[in-house]
Amino acid sequence: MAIDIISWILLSLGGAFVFIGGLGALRMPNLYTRMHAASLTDTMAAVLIIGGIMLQAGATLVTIKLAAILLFLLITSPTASNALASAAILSGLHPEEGKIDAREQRE
Amino acid sequence: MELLGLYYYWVFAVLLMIGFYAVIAKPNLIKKLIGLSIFQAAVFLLYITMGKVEGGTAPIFQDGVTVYSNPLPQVLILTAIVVGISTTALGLGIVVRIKEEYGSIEEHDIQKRDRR
Amino acid sequence: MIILFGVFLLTLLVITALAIVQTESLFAAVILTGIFSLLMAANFFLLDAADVALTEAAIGAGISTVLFLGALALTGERERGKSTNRLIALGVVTVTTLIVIYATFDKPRHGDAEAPVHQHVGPWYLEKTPELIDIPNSVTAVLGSFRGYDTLGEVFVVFTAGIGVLFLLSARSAARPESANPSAEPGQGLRHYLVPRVVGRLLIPFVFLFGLYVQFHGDYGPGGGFQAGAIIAAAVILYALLEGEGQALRALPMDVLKWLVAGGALLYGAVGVAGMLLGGNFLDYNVLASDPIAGQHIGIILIELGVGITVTGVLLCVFHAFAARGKL
Amino acid sequence: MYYAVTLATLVTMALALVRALLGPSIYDRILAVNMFGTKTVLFLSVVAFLFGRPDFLDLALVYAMINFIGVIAVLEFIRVRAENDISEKGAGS
Repeated sequence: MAIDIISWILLSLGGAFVFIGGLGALRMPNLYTRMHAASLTDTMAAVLIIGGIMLQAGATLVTIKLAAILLFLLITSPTASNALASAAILSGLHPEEGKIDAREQRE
Repeated sequence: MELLGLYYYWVFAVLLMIGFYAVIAKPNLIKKLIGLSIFQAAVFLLYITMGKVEGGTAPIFQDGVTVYSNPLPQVLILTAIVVGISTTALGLGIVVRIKEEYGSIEEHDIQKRDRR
Repeated sequence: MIILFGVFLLTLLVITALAIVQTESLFAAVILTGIFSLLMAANFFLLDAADVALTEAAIGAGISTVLFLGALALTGERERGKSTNRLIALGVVTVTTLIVIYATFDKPRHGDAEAPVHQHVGPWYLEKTPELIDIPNSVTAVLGSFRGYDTLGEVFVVFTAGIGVLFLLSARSAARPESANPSAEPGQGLRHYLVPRVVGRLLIPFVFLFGLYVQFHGDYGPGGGFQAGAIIAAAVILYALLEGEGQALRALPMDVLKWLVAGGALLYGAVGVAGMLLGGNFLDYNVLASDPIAGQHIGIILIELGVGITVTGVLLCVFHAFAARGKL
Repeated sequence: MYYAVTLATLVTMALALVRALLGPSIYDRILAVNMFGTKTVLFLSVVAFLFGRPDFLDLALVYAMINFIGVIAVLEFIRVRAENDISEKGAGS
C-alpha cells in the first residue's frame, strides 16, 4: 500500500516535470534556455516516471528492463543535449541576449 | 463514438492525399520521395487499423488473454516497411545520380536540359 | 480512453505531414520526418502492432533519417522551384480525399471484431499457431512459416534494391573532381566532440547485444530478423558517425558486406531447398527434425537469421554507398 | 494515474511538435526531435503497463537507442555542411 502511494507520487511528479519541460521548451526566449528547460526536466521526469513504474512492477524481469531503459536515457539524453549545445556554439550561435535567432534569417 | 471509429480512416485518406500532393505538385525530387514515404505510411496505417480488434491485444500469446488482434496485416506491413526503406534508398540513389548528371534536382531544370 | 489517445496522436500526425510538405527547407522536412515516424510508431503500438512499431522505430527514426541526410549532403538542401500546377493538384487532391472519406462510411467501424478482415485466414493463424508451430509470437509464426514464400520474396526485393543502389552509386562520377578539399581528411566523423564520442563508443556494444537479443528472442516477444537487422546496422552506422567512415569500413569491409547481402538471402533459399531434399516441400520446415514442431523452430530461427543478415548487409551497403559519394 | 501521466506526455509531445514547427534555428528543431523521442519512450513505457503487457518494454529501449543515433547523425551532417561551406568560401576567394 505504501509502495502504491509512493509510486503514485513519483508518477504524478514525473508527469508535472514532463509538462513543465514542454512549456519551457516552447516559451523560453532563446535556444540555450530552451535546451536547459528541455534537457533538465527530461532527465528528472525519466527518473521519476520510470522509478514509479518500477515500484509498481516489483522485483521481476520487467524491472530490469525498466532499469536498462532508465540507464540508457540517463546516459544518452544529456549527451545529446551536450553535443547539440556544442554544435550550436561552434556554428557561431552564442548565448547572448537578443541576437540568438539572427542566424535563422540568414539561412 | 460512431464517428470516432471512422477517424482512423479519415486520417488515412488525408495523409494519403498529403503525400500524393507532394508527389504531383512539388518540383523537387527529394520532396517527391518524402511525399511518397508519407503516402506509404498512410497505407501502413490503414492496414494496421483494420487488423485491430476491440478489447484485443498484440498477437503474442500470453496466459489469461483470449482476444488477439489480427496478425496477418501486421506481417504484411512489417515486411513492407523494410522493403519501403530499400526502395526509398534506391530512389535516393537515382536522385543523387540525376544531380550529378544534370546539376539540379528541380523538375524544371531537368526538363529544360532535356529539351535542348 | 485509449482511442482518444489514438485520435490525439493521429491529429499530430496530420499536422506533421502538412508541415513536412509545406516547409521549403528540405533539412527541416527530414527532421520532421523523424517526428512523423515516431508518431507513426506510437500509433502502431496503440493499435496492438508491437512488432510493426519496433520495425518502424528502428527503420523510420534512425536509418531513414540517416539515408535522407546522406542524400541531402549530395544534392543540396533548398527547394528552389515553385510548385507546378498548384490549383489543379489541390483540386485533384481535395476531390479524391472527399471521395475516399465518403467511401469510409461503408467500412466496418474501428476495432469491430465482425469485420470481414477477421473472418478469413487471420483467426485460423491464431488458432493453429500453438498447435502447429508452438511459439508465442504468432506474427513471427505467420512471417516465418505460414507465409514463408512471401517473406522470401520480400527478402529478395530488399536484396535487389541493395544491389541497385550499389550499381547506381559505385559508377565513377565524371562531374566531381577527385578531392575538392585535400586538406580535410574525408569522413573524420565526430572526433572533435569528445563527450558524444566517448559515450557513443560505450553504447555501441550494448546496441549490438540488444540487436542480437531482438534477433533470437523474436519467437517469444516482439522482434525478428527485420528489426534486428536494422538495429545492428544502426549500431555500425553509429560507429561510422563517431569514428569516421574509414574506420567502420576497416571493421566491416565492403567485401564482407556484399557477402552478407548475398549470404542471408541464400541461407533463406537453402533452408527451403533443404526441406525439399529431406522429402518435404519447398520451405516446409516439418522435415528438418524428427519432430515436426522442433523442425518448425529450427526453420524459423534459420530463416530469421537469413533475413537479419541480408537486412544488415543491405542497409550498411546503402549507407556506405552514399557516404563514399559525399563526405558524410 | 497512468492516464494522467500519459496525458502529460501527450500534451508535451504536442508542445515539442509546435517547437519543431516554429524553429527558428535548426538546433531548435533537433532539440524538439530529441525531446519528442524521450517523451515517446516514456509514453510507451507507461502505455505498456496500461495495456498490462509489460514485455513490450523492448520497444521503448529501441527508441532510446535509435533516438540517440538520429541526433548524432544530424549533428554530423551539420558538421560536414559547415566544413564544406568553409572550403567553398576558401576556394572562392
